[in-house]
Amino acid sequence: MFRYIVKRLLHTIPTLFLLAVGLFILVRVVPGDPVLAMVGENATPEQIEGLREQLHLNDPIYTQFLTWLGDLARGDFGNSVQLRRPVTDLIMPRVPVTLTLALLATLLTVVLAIPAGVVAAAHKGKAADRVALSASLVGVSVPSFFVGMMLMLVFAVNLRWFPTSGYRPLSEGLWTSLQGFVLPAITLGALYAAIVTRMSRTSMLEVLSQDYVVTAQASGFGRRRILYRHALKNALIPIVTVVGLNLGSLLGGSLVTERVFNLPGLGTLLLSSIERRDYPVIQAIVLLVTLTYVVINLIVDIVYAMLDPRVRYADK
Amino acid sequence: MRTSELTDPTSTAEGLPEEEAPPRRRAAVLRELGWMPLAGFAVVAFVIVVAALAPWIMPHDPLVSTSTQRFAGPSAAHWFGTDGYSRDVFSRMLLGSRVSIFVGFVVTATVLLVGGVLGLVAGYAGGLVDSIVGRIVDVLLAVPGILLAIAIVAFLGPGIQNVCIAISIHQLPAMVRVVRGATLSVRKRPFVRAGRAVGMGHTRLLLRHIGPFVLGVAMVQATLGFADAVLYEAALSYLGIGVQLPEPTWGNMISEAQSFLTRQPLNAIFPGLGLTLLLLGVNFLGDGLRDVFDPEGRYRS
Amino acid sequence: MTIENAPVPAPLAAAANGRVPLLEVRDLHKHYRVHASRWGGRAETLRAVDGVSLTLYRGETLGLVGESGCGKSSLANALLMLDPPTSGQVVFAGQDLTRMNAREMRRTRRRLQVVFQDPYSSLNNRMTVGQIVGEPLVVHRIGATATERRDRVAQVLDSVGLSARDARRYPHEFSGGQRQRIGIARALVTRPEVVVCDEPVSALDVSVQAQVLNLLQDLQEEYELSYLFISHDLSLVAQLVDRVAVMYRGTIVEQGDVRAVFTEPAHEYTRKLLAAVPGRRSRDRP
Amino acid sequence: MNTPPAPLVDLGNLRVTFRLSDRTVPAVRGVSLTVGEGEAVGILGESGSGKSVTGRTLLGLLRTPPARIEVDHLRFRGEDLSAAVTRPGFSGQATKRFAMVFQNPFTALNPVFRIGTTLCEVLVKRRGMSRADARRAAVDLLDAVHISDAGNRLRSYPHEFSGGMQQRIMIALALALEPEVLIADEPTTALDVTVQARILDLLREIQRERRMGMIFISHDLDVVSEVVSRVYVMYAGRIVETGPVDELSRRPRHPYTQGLWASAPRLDRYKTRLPAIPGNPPAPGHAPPGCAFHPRCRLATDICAQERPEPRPVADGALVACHHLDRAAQERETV
Repeated sequence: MFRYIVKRLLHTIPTLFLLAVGLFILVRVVPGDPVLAMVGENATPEQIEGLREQLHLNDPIYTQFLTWLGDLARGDFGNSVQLRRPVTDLIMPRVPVTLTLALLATLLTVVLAIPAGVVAAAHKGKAADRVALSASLVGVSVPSFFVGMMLMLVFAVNLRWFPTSGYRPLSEGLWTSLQGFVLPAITLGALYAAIVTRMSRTSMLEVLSQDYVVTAQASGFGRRRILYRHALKNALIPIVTVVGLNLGSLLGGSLVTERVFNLPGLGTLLLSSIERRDYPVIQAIVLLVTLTYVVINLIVDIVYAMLDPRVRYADK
Repeated sequence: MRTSELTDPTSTAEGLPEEEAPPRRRAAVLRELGWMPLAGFAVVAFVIVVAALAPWIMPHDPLVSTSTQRFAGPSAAHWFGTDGYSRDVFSRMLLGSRVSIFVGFVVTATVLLVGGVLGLVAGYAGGLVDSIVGRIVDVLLAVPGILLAIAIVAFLGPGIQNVCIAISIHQLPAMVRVVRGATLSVRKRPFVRAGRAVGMGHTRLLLRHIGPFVLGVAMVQATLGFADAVLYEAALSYLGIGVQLPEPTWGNMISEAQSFLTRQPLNAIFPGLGLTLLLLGVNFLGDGLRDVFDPEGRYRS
Repeated sequence: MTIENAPVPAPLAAAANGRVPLLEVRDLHKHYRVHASRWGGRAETLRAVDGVSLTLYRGETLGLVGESGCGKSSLANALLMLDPPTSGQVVFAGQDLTRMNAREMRRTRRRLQVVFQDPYSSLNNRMTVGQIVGEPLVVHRIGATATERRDRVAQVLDSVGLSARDARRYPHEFSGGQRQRIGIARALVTRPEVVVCDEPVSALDVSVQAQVLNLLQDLQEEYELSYLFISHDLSLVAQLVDRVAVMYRGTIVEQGDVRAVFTEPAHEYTRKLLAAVPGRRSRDRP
Repeated sequence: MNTPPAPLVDLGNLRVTFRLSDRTVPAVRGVSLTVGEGEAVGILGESGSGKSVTGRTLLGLLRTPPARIEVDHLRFRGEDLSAAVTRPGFSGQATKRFAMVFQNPFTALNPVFRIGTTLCEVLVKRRGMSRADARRAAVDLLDAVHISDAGNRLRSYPHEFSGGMQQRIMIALALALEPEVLIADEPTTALDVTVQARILDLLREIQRERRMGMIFISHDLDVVSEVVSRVYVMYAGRIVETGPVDELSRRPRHPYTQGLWASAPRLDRYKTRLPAIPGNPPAPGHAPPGCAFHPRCRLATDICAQERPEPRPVADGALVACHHLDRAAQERETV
């Protein structure tokens, strides 16, 4: 087990390294002079030169890269060009917002989508199955920002059940804070719930066609017991993987949702940084989210390996 | 097509023991698919025709004010009403559909070509080639969901060309994976071994025997990719980093309408419904294709 | 233990006298690296084929029997260069296949063919029977014109008991036994000298098995073939082969004239195999 | 002059039809069989003959629909189950009497449960044992199928066993239900010869010691004759011949059975041609009218194509369904 985890960890290092190289290069191949783009057309030569110094742009390219990597390793993402503050200070207060949103949406997915998929598979071809399938097909077809806007129109603007936008920190009370997250979480969760529903259904159907399900039948167990004890445990193994991986995609998706509801998360910071061409901030957010995603993948892989007792011989 | 093979899973699922299951007929497969893929195809075809004809069938100039009234509701002159600059929403939607369809086709074609070839070569050649392609795919997959597209656009700048590049790069790993997986599994099938034993060269094996089997799976992925491209273009434009105003796309129309959501929600609802309808159509079509080409869902990504 | 230091039974020595070796396998090894578990673990070497030497003489049928996992399929794949061996030689008509480049090997395949076990998945079911059987002709540029190739396909279909009309049909329209005939036709269309039959009838019903076995015997005469016949079924091997080699854990533990080996087995494992054949213990059929 | 006791299982004229999306497929077209107390019978047939469907029907494993089951009667120790067997949910009732061993032990055991869990679940839920009792009983069961170190092996997962061992576990699982009839569907087909021999020994031993009824389904007469005393030969969904295994193997009467025996390769004949039956067994739903075997039969006449032969009693309680029994017997003498 330990050896597996180490091996898996070692495998992610080159991936992360290549990604860092990619990000580093991207900034340098941006059309036009990035410094000019950052400081604006009206900057004085002194300002430009100062920024070049600050970004170590006058050093040889590999020194620049190594310096940058070294800073990253110490958790120093540099300074925001326009806001003249450490990137870390800008990012940190926004992490809880994005994380809360992603976790709430995941919760929604787990609570709704897995049972929906399992029930649909258990009643394949019947009404429940058709409803679940249609709902999930609609779910993957409606753009999430449109869903968010419609939810806002109905429940916030017309019914006034929830605030239209904005973020209230936990210090204002749990419920107040949560209220602001309800619509965004549903918005974000809808798409992933649709995906997980289909996935759970497929996984369950596959398991139900296995021989050991017939064995359970031949042992005289009832339908319920076969479904929820014998089949479900097998079906859950791939489902857990998908849910885990989706948590990562949710981090990406939340960037859009935050914009719809104007939540002060990483997404809104990313978009405003793009508008400002604040490359250090963009780099930092991409790296941070990616790192989180990679760590989640790692955990999912390990959990998967623990859930499945079958030993697989090297088929890779 | 697997449906004719003796071990057809759908028959056994219906309760016939495997060895006594008769082969399923192709006609039966088509009948079971029902109306959904057809309806999907009809919708997609309709939108494509509309997008192609947009400049000639637009009732008004979509870029300038053609009404005296801002935020007007639907009327005979302006079917979908007018927006904050009193422009005709219907005409703007017709013009916007061109962006969706254009991005959809360009991205799908690029990904199918580049990803298909990379996946086929990686899966067939194995070894070092496979490792290199695999590493690239790993790196691209390490960035979650839409963030990759956003990041690329962030550095390349907005505009329809960069949107296409960003979405193509985002979709590439999924296509490579799917095609590579299908190639690997077909390569292991006995008839390919039989081909090698007969003395066939790589080109013949790839083009005559492996390619056709992989193509079905790749087409399914491409259809889903089309939906994905339409969705991502809309999202990027909605976020303001895709296709820029004043050129209308369904995404930036929704974005523009959001500020005045309480005043005229229809300005967001029409393009939103347009997107939903198109995406539903593509997904219906993709589902149907998947049932035909990949009934066991082995190559879903 | 390999054949060189195994005691050579008298009938084998007699059989070898004055006969031409067509395919010789010399000290063949095929090793795979496997990992003990999904958790990584140390890679171990699996010696699937561990020093096998065999000789197939012109015009004979050599049987290779063994249980699953004994390495007989790995041996077949290795000697056909579908999965090249780790070490050793495969000498076919005086040439070492392991030293051939890809081009030479492909050309040689025309003379060294194979019939696979599974008649369902070994045929590409998107191609017509005519295309499947005719493809080796195209690959090896045999036959100047399409008509000439079509005639040759028709002729070989006829000799495996199918008709020229079947060339336009697809594999899924045929039963298992008929599909195996298509597989045999594909193997024979290039007029090979050696055909490796890898469990060719194990997927077929008993009543159909006999037809295919008889067909293989007829074709051996008609086309002057030499067979390497791989099977797990001892009764079947008894019925068909001249000499037999018994494989166990990657090595040949015993080989010789089939009647001699099966009536007076020298090796413990062969005795065990023979004793396990069902019906031997309780049956007294006439 | 007392009447013989009712047989353990008495199945009369079973018909099973599958309704697929585009057609209906008759898989079993009239099967009658009996199993006596402590008797082992075999069902012999090629692929598509309906032998597995027959076994699965008795266990209530067919889904209805798409399957439709009809019987004239099904009696278990005189108890009438005719109506129950045709309805969904029969497996609950069936598994009090029947248990099944399947062809492929590799896939028939749930991979995520330890085998102790699998065995104990049956013992607790179906036999009402306490957990502690179930554990002891599970150890006994593994002992009974000759798996050594049973106590520790209960903690292992299925994949940690070899194929032969997995089949032993499947047999133990079937025995856990204390069945009165064990249905074994090609239980050794997926195994090697040497392993097969040991599993057959085990099945015979268990069947005799426990005086269980057994229905052994196979395509191989040699395998069947190791275990059973009476054989039913099936062709295209019907029974064409039945009789004691010795009689049937020495004196097959139906041309199909004769052909099958003759075409099976044998260890005691070398380098010979086999007298093969021409043609192929029909796929389910494609059986020709009359006697389904007639297109492949060397004795067939016009009547064979038109009229279905009824099973007729011949010597020693054997039944044969053939229009040309006399000629078949004659020709056999001359072969």
